[in-house]
This record gives sequence, C-alpha cells and structure tokens, in this order.
Amino acid sequence: MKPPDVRAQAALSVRDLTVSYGRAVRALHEVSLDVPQGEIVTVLGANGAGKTTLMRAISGTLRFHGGVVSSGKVTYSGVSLNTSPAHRIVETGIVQAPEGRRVFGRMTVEENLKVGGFHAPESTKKRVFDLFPVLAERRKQRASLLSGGEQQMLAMGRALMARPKVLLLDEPTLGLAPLMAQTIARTVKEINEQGTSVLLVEQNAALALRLADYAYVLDVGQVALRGPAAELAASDEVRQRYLGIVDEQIPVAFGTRTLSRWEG
Amino acid sequence: MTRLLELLINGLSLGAVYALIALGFVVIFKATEVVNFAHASLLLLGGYVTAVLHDDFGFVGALATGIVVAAAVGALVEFVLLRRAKARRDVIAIATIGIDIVLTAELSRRLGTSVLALGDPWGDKVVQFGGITIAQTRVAALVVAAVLIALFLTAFKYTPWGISMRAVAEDSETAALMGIRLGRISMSAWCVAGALAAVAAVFIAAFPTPGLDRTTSLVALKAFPAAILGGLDSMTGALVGGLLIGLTESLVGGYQNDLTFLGRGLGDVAPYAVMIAILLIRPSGLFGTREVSRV
Amino acid sequence: MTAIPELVVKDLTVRFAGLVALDSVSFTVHPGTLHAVIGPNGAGKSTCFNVLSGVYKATSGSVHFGRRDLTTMSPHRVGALGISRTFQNLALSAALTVEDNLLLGRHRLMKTGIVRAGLRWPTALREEKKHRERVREIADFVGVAHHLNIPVGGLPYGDQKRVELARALCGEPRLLMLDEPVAGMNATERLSMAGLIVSVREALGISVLLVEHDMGMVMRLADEVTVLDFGKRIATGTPAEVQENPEVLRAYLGEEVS
Amino acid sequence: MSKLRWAPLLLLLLPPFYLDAFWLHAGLFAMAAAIGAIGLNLLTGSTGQLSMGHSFFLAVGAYGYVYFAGESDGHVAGLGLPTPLAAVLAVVLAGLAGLAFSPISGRLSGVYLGIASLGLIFVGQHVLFNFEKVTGGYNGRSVEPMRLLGLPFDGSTDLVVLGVPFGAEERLWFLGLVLLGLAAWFANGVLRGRPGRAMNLVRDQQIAAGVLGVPVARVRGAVFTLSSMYAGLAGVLLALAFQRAVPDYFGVMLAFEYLAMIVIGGLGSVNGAIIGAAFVTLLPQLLTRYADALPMVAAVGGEGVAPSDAARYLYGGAVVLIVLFLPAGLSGLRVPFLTPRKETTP
Amino acid sequence: DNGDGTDSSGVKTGPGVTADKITLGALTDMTGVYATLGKSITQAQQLYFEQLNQAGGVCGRNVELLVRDHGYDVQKAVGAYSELQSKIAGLPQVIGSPIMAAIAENVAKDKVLTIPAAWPSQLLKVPYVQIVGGTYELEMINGVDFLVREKGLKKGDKIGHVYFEGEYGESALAGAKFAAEKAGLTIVEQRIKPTDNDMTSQVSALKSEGVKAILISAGPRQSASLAGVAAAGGLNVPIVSNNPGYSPQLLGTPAAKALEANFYYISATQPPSADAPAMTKLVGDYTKKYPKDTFDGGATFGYVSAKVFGESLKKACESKDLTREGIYKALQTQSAFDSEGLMPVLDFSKPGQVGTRESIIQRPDSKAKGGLVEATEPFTSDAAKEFQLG
Ligand SMILES: Nc1ncnc2c1ncn2[C@@H]1O[C@H](COP(=O)(O)OP(=O)(O)OP(=O)(O)O)[C@@H](O)[C@H]1O
Ligand SMILES: Nc1ncnc2c1ncn2[C@@H]1O[C@H](COP(=O)(O)OP(=O)(O)OP(=O)(O)O)[C@@H](O)[C@H]1O
Ligand SMILES: [Mg+2]
Ligand SMILES: [Mg+2]
Repeated sequence: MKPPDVRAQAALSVRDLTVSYGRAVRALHEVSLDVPQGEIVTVLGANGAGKTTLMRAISGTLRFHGGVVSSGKVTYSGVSLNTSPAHRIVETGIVQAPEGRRVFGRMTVEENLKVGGFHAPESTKKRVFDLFPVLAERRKQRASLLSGGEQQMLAMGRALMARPKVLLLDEPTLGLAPLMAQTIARTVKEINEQGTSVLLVEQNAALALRLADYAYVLDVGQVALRGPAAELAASDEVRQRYLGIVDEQIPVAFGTRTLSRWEG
Repeated sequence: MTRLLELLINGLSLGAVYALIALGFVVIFKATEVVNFAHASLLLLGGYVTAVLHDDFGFVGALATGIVVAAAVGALVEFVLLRRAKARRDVIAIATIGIDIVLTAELSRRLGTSVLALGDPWGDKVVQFGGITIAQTRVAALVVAAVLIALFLTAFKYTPWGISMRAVAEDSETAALMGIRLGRISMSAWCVAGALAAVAAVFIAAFPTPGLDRTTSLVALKAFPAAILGGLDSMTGALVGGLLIGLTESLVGGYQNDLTFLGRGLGDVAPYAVMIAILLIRPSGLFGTREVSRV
Repeated sequence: MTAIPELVVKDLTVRFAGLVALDSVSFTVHPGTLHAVIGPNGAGKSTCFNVLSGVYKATSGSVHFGRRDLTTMSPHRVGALGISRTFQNLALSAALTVEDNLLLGRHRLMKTGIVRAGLRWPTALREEKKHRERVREIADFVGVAHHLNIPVGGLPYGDQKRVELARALCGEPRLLMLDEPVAGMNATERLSMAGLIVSVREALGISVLLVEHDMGMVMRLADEVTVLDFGKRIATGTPAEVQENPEVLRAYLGEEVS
Repeated sequence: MSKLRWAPLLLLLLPPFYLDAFWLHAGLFAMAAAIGAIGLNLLTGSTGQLSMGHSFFLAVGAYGYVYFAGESDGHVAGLGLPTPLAAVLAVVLAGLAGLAFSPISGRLSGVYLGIASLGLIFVGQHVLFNFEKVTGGYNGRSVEPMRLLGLPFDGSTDLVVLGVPFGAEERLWFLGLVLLGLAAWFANGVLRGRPGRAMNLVRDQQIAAGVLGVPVARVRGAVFTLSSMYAGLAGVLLALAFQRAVPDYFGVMLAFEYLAMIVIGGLGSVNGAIIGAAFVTLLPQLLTRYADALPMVAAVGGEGVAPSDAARYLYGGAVVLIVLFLPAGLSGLRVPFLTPRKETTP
Repeated sequence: DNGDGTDSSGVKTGPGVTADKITLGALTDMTGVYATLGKSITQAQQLYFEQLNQAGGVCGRNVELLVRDHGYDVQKAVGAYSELQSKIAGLPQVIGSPIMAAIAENVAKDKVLTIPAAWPSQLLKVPYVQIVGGTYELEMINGVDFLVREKGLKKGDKIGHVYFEGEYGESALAGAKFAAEKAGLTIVEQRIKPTDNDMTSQVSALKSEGVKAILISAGPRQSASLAGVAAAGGLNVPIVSNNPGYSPQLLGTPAAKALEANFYYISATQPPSADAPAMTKLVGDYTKKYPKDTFDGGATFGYVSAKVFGESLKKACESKDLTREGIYKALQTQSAFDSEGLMPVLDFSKPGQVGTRESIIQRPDSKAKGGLVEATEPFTSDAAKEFQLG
C-alpha cells in the first residue's frame, strides 16, 4: 500500500501562520507545526483556540468565512499552498473531514462517497467499506438520516475516497457517544497504518494523545505546548485544562460599573 | 371534444417549451441561488443567431451555433457578474435585469422590424389523427423537451457533474473541500441555461408562430410563473410548472367565450393567477424545498 | 418589573429530518439562579435555546415560564414575556451602529409605529430619547459605550459578543439566555465576560441560562448544571456533583478515567 | 450644519422661472418617480423584500385619483369628489391594495415574492383594460386637474408670478416638490426610528428579529403596504402630469425601471432613491431631445443607436456596474449634501 | 412666446413659423411595437417634404419635420409633445392609440392640426385631429360586405373575429358587429393580447364554432399565425385583416402559402403594385432614397398624409394665414383632395368626418411589388354609408 519513498519526502508544514477574520478577529498568531510523513499529529485546544481555523487555512477554505492568511505559509513537500484554491490542494493529496461532519444530507451515502472521489477505483471504495462496514449496509440511505456516528464515518470515508496523502480530521469524535469515539479512534490508527499521515484536531484530549505520535496545544490562536504525545499526556496542565479545573478567581462584583433595574 | 383534446395537446406542447425555459431558471438557481432575469435575452440571442445563420449553415449548424453563442454569453455573465459581485442574491438578480435590458435593446436594434424565419425542417407541416390537428413543431417540442428534461434528471442523478452540482447547491464549502471546482460548476450551469434558452427559442419562433422578432423574448415572462410554482430548486417542478402553465394558457384561450365574466384576453393573467394561488398554499412552490436557516 | 418566575422544561424532544437533537430533556431554572447547560458539540444545547426562544417548535414536551406555556409561542411573543437571548453565531445587524443594534434590543419595550416615526410625533421623539439614555447606561455597563456610533460589523469579535449581551440586556429580561458567551475569546476577555455575567446577576437578580464549553467558567458561575450528551440529559446537579459524575467525565474524556 | 447641507436644494425652486415646458415635464416625471422609488426602496432596500409589481400600485394610485375626482359621464363613472380628498383616498386605496397582498408579502421573500408581485402587474393590466366603467378601458381617462384652495393646477386660469406665466407645468412643479419633500422627510423619519431599525433587522437577521420581538411577517406586510402608498402617491402625481391616465404605461418595464432606480441610487437610502429616479427618468428624455447633438446617438431614422436604445444601454449598464463596483449606489459617493446622515446599505 | 405675428408679405404667422422655416412635428415609434409602421411613415413623410422644399417650399419657406421617437412609451411621448408643442405649426404624424389619447386634450387646447397614424372613429371626436383614410370600423364593415358579396356568406353564418385588446381591435370589432347585424351574420369573438403569437387555441375554438370566415384585427405576426394554423388545421375559410395586420415580410415565413391562399387585407391606400403613375413614381423615389427598406402601405399613407399637410400649408399661404387656426381652416377648404390614385379622393370639408369611406381589398402575392395585389376596386358598402361615426 505505502510506496517505498514516502518517508523520504518532506511533509506538510505550517510556518508562522497568522490568520484573521475580517479586520477584527485574529484567530491564529504565528502558528508553526509539522506533519511528518506517515505520522499522526494532533492539535488540542479549547473552543475557539483556532483549531478549525488552522484546518481551513491548510485546506484553503478560509475565504468561505471571510478569513485571510495575513502572514506565514503552508507548504506540502516544499510546495507552497497559500494561494492554491481548495480543489488544487485536494489534488495535491491533502484532504479534510471537516468539523461537524458536513455530509450532504440530501444525497445518499453512495453519492456522498462519489463526491469524495469521482474517479476513484473500486479498490478504494472497497477499502472504505471494509473500514466502515455500516456504510456498505446503508449505501442507498439519505445521509441526513444517519446517526451522528455514522455521519462521522461517512465524512471520513468520503475524505478517504480521494486517496489522501495527508488526512485532516477536525474533531472526528465531536458529539459522539464514547463507544463510537473509540471506533473512530481505532479507524484513524488503521488508516494511518495503511500509510496516510493524519492531522487530528480534538477536544477529546485523552483519546487524541493516545492515538498521536506528536501533539500541539493551541491556546487562543497560539501554540502553548508541544511535544511527543506521551509526554503531554502525562502533564497535569493538559489534564486540568480539559477537566475544567482552572484556578483563576473571577472578580465578583466586577469593575465599578453597576446597572439598576429599569422602571420604564 | 376534439376541441378539448386539441387544446390539451397544444397546451402540453406549449408547456413543454415553457418547461425548457423554466429548467434554465432552475439549473442556475440550484447552482448559484440567483434568478436569471437575463434569460429572456439569452433566448432571443440564441434564436437570433439561428435565424441569421440558417441560410449559410443549414438549420442544424445554425442552431448549434446559436446554442454555443447563448451558452457562451451565459458563461460570460457568470464570470463577470456572479463571480465578482458581493451583493445580496436578490440584488444580483436585479443586476441581471440590467443585463437583460441591455442585451434585449441591442438585439431588438439588430432585429429592427423584421420577422425572421428559423428555417426549421418542420415548416408548417402538421400531423392529423382523429380529427385533431397539431403542428409538427409542437410534436417536436414535446419530444425534445421530454428528452432534454429526462436527460437532465438523469444527469443530475448520476453524472459527476450532476452530483457535484447538487453537492455545491447543498454546501459549497464542503463541496470545495472535496475537490469540486465551484467556479466551473456555476459557470457550467449558466452555459447549460443559455443552451436551453437557445433551444426553446426555436420552438417559440417556429410555426405556428410566424417567426422570430423582438417580442419573442416576452415568453420568458410566462416561464417565470412556471419555474416558481414548480419550485425554483426543483427540476421536476420546472417540468410540472411548465406543463401547468401551458395547459392553463391554451385552455383559457380556447374557452375564452365561456370565461367572459372574467373579461376577455386572459392569456397573460391566468398563469400568474394559478401561480399566486399555489404560492398561497405552498410558499416555496409545489416541489420546492424550504431550507431551515440555523442560528 | 414583576417577580422572576421559574422556567420549567419538561420532556423536551426535537427531531430534525431523522436526527434527534433533543431527547426528552427536562430541567428547571429556579428564579434568580444561574443554570448552565453543557455538553459536547452537537449535544443539543443551542437547539434547546432555539426551542425556549420559539425559533424551533418542539416535537413533544413542554416549556413553561411561570404560568405561561411557551411551547408553541412565536419568537416575538416569547420575547414579550421578558426572555432575552444571545446567539452562538453572532446575529447582529452589521450595517447598523451599535446604538441601533441595542435599541433593537428594546424594540418590544417601545411603541412608536410607522406613522408616528414618520411624522416625528412628539411621543415618538420622547420615547426615542428615553430609550437612548437607557441604552447608553447598558452600553456603559457592558463596556461598549465608546463604540455606540460605529457600525457593529467593524468591531472585534469579542466586542461584538459584548454587544450581543448588551442587546439581550436591553430587552430588560427576567430570564437571560447566553449561548457560548465566551466562545472564541481569549483568557482575559473570558475573565471579564464572566465578571460581567456575575455583576448582571448582582445588579438585576434575574435568572440566567448559560450554555458554555468553558468548564472553568461554568463551574465558577453556575448554581446548577445540566449536562446533555447527544440530545439526552445525562446529569443535573451542582457543579461539584456534576464534576464527580462518571457519565459526565466519560462524555468529555472517553472511558478510561482514573 | 445639517441646515447648510440642504441649502443647495433651494435651487429646485428656480426651474419654473427659467426652463421650458419640456424640462418641467421631465422634472415632474422625475419627482413622481422619486416618490415611487422611495417607497420601493423602503421595501426592497431596507427590508430586503424584492417587489417587481410596483407599477401596479402606481396604477392603483393614478386610476384611484381619476375615479374619485372624475365626473361620471355616459362612458365612465366617477365620484366627483374634491380633488385633494380624491388624492388622499387614492393613496389610501393603493395602501389597501398593498394590505390585501400581505398574505403573500408577509410570507414570501426573495424572488418568490418578486415574481409573485410581478403577477400583480398582469392582473392590473387586465383590470385596467376590462373594468371600463372605472378605468375607461384602453382609452384611459382624462384627469381632473388638482384644485387646492381654489387654485387649479392646470392652464385654465391665468396666473403670472414674477413676470412668468404659470401654466400647468409650473404649478405642478411646486406641488410635486412639496409632495416629494414630505415623502422623503417621512421616509427618513421611519428609517431612523423604531420601525426602520426593525426593517433592517428583518433584512439582515430574520431569525434574530423574531427573537427580539419583531413580528417579521407583520413588518413585511406593513412595509409592503407603506411602499404601495408611496407608489399610489407617485401615481397620483403622474396622472396630474400626464393629464390622462392610460393603461399601457403601467407595465412590467416600468416596474423594472423602478428597481433600476433604487439600485443605481443606492439601496436603503432615501436620497439614493431620488438620485436614481432622476437618473432613470431624465436619461431617455434628454437623449431623445438632444439625439442630434450627441455623438454615437442617431437622430431619428439615421444610422447609429436610437436614443431610446442608448438610454437602455446606459441605465441597464449602470445597474450592473453599480452592483459590481458601487454597492452603496450613486448616493454612496461622497457628494456633500446628497450623502445621507446615516447609511443603511444591505 | 408662441411666435404670433405677421411677416413682411403680410402673412399671419403662428408657432413653428419663422421668416424662412415652417416646422412640423412627428411623434413616431422607431424602436417600439409599431416600429415598422413608424419607420415607413416617417421616411415617406421626410421624402415628401424634401421634394416639397426642392420645389420651392411653401410661402418661400422650407418645411422641416421635427421627428421624436417615443418607442411606444407614453411618458416619453408626452415629454416630447411638451417639447415640440411651442415649436411646431402642426403634427402630420402621431403613432399609438394610448399616446394619441394622452395628448388629445392638449392637441385640442393648442389647436394643433394632427394626423394620427391610427384609425379609430373615436378620434374623430377630437377637434383638430383629422383622420386620413377610413377608420377601422369602416374597413371591417366593408370587409364583411366583401365576404357576403364575393365569398358567399349567407344569413345565419358565423364569422370569427380575432382582435387585439385595445382601441384598434375593439373599434374594428364594433364595425364588424354592425355589419354582421345588417347581414344577419353572427360574430364569434376571440380577444388576444399583442404578446399572443400562437393562434392555435383561437383557431381550434373558431373551428369548433364552425365559422365560415375570419376577421382579424391584430398585428402581422398574428395574421401569419392565424392563416398558417387555419390552413394547416383544414379550416380553409377566407381571412380578412385590417390594414395594420399585414406586412410584406410575412411572405418570407412558413405561413406564406396559406396567406396567398386565403388572406385578404383591407386598406384605404392602394397597393404598391397599383398601376397609377404616382404610385410607380413614389415607389421608385422611395426605394431610391431608402434602398434597404421595403416599400409598404405605411409608406403610401405617410406620403399622402404629408401631402395633405403640404397642400393645406399652401392653401393657408394663399389665404395669408399660417397660424395653426389658419392651417386648420385651409385643410377644410379641400373637399376633394386628389392623391393621384395613391388613395381614394379625400374630403376634408366636414369636421368630425373621415376623409373617405371607401376601402380596397388586397391579396398577398409574393411576385407583386410590395407583396400585395388589388383584389377589388375601391368601394363603399351600403352598411358603411349608413354607419354613424364617432
Ligand atoms: N435547523 C436544523 N436542521 C437540522 N439539524 C439541526 C438543526 N439545528 C440543529 N440541528 C442538529 O441538532 C443537533 C444539535 O445541534 P445544536 O446546535 O443544538 O448542538 P449544540 O449543543 O449547540 O452544539 P455546539 O456546542 O456546537 O453549539 C446537531 O446534530 C445539529 O446538526
Ligand atoms: N467566520 C468567522 N468569523 C469571525 N470569527 C471567527 C469565524 N470563525 C471562527 N472565528 C473565531 O476564530 C477563533 C477560532 O475559531 P475556531 O473555530 O478555529 O476555533 P476551534 O478551536 O475550532 O473551536 P471549536 O473547538 O469550537 O471547534 C474563535 O475566536 C472564533 O470565534
Ligand atoms: Mg473547530
Ligand atoms: Mg450551540
């Protein structure tokens, strides 16, 4: 499955990437990270940390949200992707399963897979069905009728249809029952073992750290922590962040301003 | 009795042509959520090219050219207006009115006062059966429309183009993420619409109508209600709507002596009356889908 | 302003073509308390808000605010009962100034109709003046007063979030519903927003229903927490209780939690 | 300051003393159109409701006035009411017509509403041609001249002001000016007040609007009614300017021209509507008159572009260019006294 | 000021008359629905005045025609009128019923002699408006008479009448009904709009009513469609059309055969193929000046109406009164205006009356000049003589 020279190739790399939405929101600030060939790299971060923005920047879909890369660049095996339109990036082999599944609800499972790769050989389709047998069962069903977990599988399967070299997963376990999350995790591993590099964005830290070789933690658009997954998994900071045990005191009776009830 | 039958058949064949035009609206709307008011002028354009070229190129050659030209202009509109304008969708629709005004003015100027024949093979031939007479062009219109629409429904269901189109219509960002070229899709939609307009033009200008002239584009005004009452985002809707309007017009015309209490000459009103009635019951047309907006 | 009634959500179920966004969820917001609803993305939190504010219709179940049944009310009726909300994805009128957006928050409290507005009827002018004053108070309180005359579209995301809160306050609510008020804010912004929410309660003593992913904040602010997962309620209780609840830990971390 | 901004408008008082009937007529049509365009802009520009049936309500206003003010004779019926009253009633009638359409205007939006309202025009034309007792059928009806405080707005009585004989046009000019002024003033009041804000929110954030207590359907219905009344007033003024109401005038093309006006002038802005109206109505008149003087434009029968075609190219093209490059329309350009205090562009 | 005064040679002058120029106006349609008609009439009129000026003009003045194209837009037309109003001595051409209706009152007020390019009896009521030729009513009356005399229609037969909504169609209908009444025939009405170009449903309606002939008062397109569909559907009955309902171009359409077989066309103007020397000359001059354009009935009418104006001006000059009043009076002195066989002899001496009640029935013929040949001599039916105009 995996061509011999793959490891030799340079990987997906992000350098000093700064992204903002409109004039107002700076969502990413000089973020750098690497996805070495054949590895799983995970990006953790609270809501609004900028994970999805990072994914959008890599896949070239920022413009759909009024976002722009104001500095820094994204390269794949040395080639800059900054100016490439989304479809070109897909052609280079970087494919994303977006946050919130985003399956085409009015279409059948099969049609969704077609959109993923119109000219994909049967083998690819077969592989997807092997990974997600449930999709094979439901191939004629409208995607909107699938359960959340099934929709997530479809989203991943759809991405795989393009036979990606790098697979971008934005919160694949989002809103999934724990069991389902485990299944997804297993599949990600499997996909990776078949030679696809994975960039995994997760809020489910434990799961992500267990899967990944290397991890980054984004905080408000900046890389706060980075290191081998195992190490980060050990650090309390990460555990706290995600158990919501923070110690900053909220100043009650905030500021001096007060507001009285309105007797209109 | 034969009169009713004749009116029904005529209505259907007329409706088939409206359906072709309505289909043009639908294809564009599905791909870009814009209603193309310049469709009327694209229609006139296609017809005009066919009419002026048929002597030299022969009907088929001329029609082919007409189709290509109309498609090209459609693509141009997409490229110049749709890709660049940032405005609200209905404002862009108004802009297409502007395009329509300009294009129609130019074509009317070229057409001047002449009535052009399109040199179609059917001429004024008719087919007769059981006392019913119907122009061959009408039969041809029925067949062509049926074929084209069937073709489209299938293309939409099975071909990469059709599936991509639906994907874009449903969620353009994700479609792009899957490697679909949005620009190409919406442009292709405009091309297709232009081509359809050109084809429709032939049947509108051919016998029993004397030929193509500046008023030919006005039929588009009858295709609006067709597209709307069927549901702007539904191909089936376009078909049903077209036929419904065709029948309405034909019957209202044929039985106007029995409808005098409504005043004579209901030809233009009836289609809209039917449409409004239907909109009152189904605000997004018979087959249209109301999209739930999220907050 | 009359007393604060309690909000009772009972067996609320919402279905969208096929998927169950809310699955017979029940909870109660006691007068003057801050009740948090948490849960992973797609758990149904916003849907819940949308039902409470009349935007979506419940498939089954009921919502009562005091004696009034909201279940089938249209949005503007619900608003009239003194229920204001913010939106997860900003829903401001970008072209209008902050002041106008805030005045819109007071729409239901004002009377001027087309005729009087057109004729600049004295009552209309007086009303306008009175409410502009209140708007300034609120803007000042929320800390966007200096932006009042700028079109909202031009403000930074965080400030827009504040304007949303201010606009909700402008409705002089008895129940305030906040959908992820600090999403996409940085630590300091989050802190001040949290403080703001606290002082709103201090000042007005109204009930607050809060949807938020930021656990820290929820744990600090909430009197009671309802946890949704995949449309189902998996826990309700004080922050402490909820934090201990294995179900909840699993929903956020997956099985193996020590 | 804001007083100063309007000072240049005083120039509008001069034309009757210096310009001939052609100009005054052209100006009158422009003023009438401006009133109608303000109405349409309240609906389409500020509330985001596309209407393509505006000329129907113009017709209601025009014919309403003719009927209320006109005398019955063998051919047509009329109520022979005092003309000012007739004018008011005509506007009210147009409003009622708009109100009657609110089941549709309240529920539909976007092009669905646009094309539904397009239907009104065809219905209207049909009625105008067939309901002869009131409309006079294809021939139309002559218009009772307005009569305010004993002063008739036609050439009948002689009136000389500052050495200038004041005929129908001169008098109507001032009437039109007053009506337009009031219409614009009222519209600005609406836009800057509570209703205007609600309208903008309905356009920008439909769902939020509901939650903030704005009854979306009712607002849409109400604004549609209001804009119909503006159209009605415009219709009355047009009738007075034409001195005869004829059915053919109130067609689809007219409705399209009104849309062109508000886009060219600037969506959602009162001044925009006025500028756009002036642009679209004066253009063809001028080109027709000065055809021989203009390059490219051909004198009648000659080679080259006929004036009316030239006009179409120009304002058709203008619409496209403005949508592309000037979202705020001509009024968005920083012309001192024309720039609205507060812009509400979509 | 309206230019009233008296010139050196003692000729009273009014608006539009200067020392060396007499200005006339034309409100025409070059870009709208009646562009065909407008173009022919205007060009013919310009041709006439050119010739007139070469022949020395009138009262030592050149006659100039100020043409304004309103494109069938009432607003533009009214605007154009208010511009021309003070500049012109008369209006040899106004196209479009709604436009004529819109300016009628002003025309009367300003005492401007006007020749409309529309032929409804309605207009005879309007002072200072002179119809040249018959009216739509008279055409149809004579048409029905023709059907009875030549096409063997008998008491009790049905005649279909397909007509435009609007003044033209409905005036024609009135005439048809009057004549049918007299002849004991019944009319089957089919009202259409100018946008209806396909007459199929009308034909099947008429067919099932079993009509023996069809009258049509619409545009050329509708005539062509009607003839074509009727023939194709085996409804082989004579079709008689008013004068706006035909144009030679139709012979280039698929309907040509059917037209040549069953179609008749009524007009007060002679067909271009008529063997009157004046006609031959006119057609020659016209096609020389406008090689690209086909000569049609409109041109003939345009030329004659211009001539009527020209002659009136001359008479007015003789009686030393070139005011608008004067020109109008001069017109009325002409009780037997001779257009040298372009049209029947015209009588303008009776205000509120038509120039003539005669009509000429004509047939399409692709070989003939202008695509028309005479089918009958000019004639006036008894019914037409009785018909009360206005
Ligand atoms: N209008 C709608 N149409 C279809 N599905 C919907 C609609 N609104 C919500 N849903 C679905 O209902 C489920 C719950 O959505 P909801 O927005 O309430 O989740 P949430 O808890 O607010 O998530 P988040 O934390 O991301 O805001 C999701 O699967 C969503 O896709
Ligand atoms: N379309 C947008 N316009 C303006 N700001 C945006 C937009 N999308 C995201 N943002 C802001 O950018 C920042 C990063 O958002 P992003 O969605 O990347 O965070 P995230 O880490 O993916 O959050 P989540 O865990 O909810 O997916 C947040 O402050 C967010 O509010
Ligand atoms: Mg994200
Ligand atoms: Mg939410």
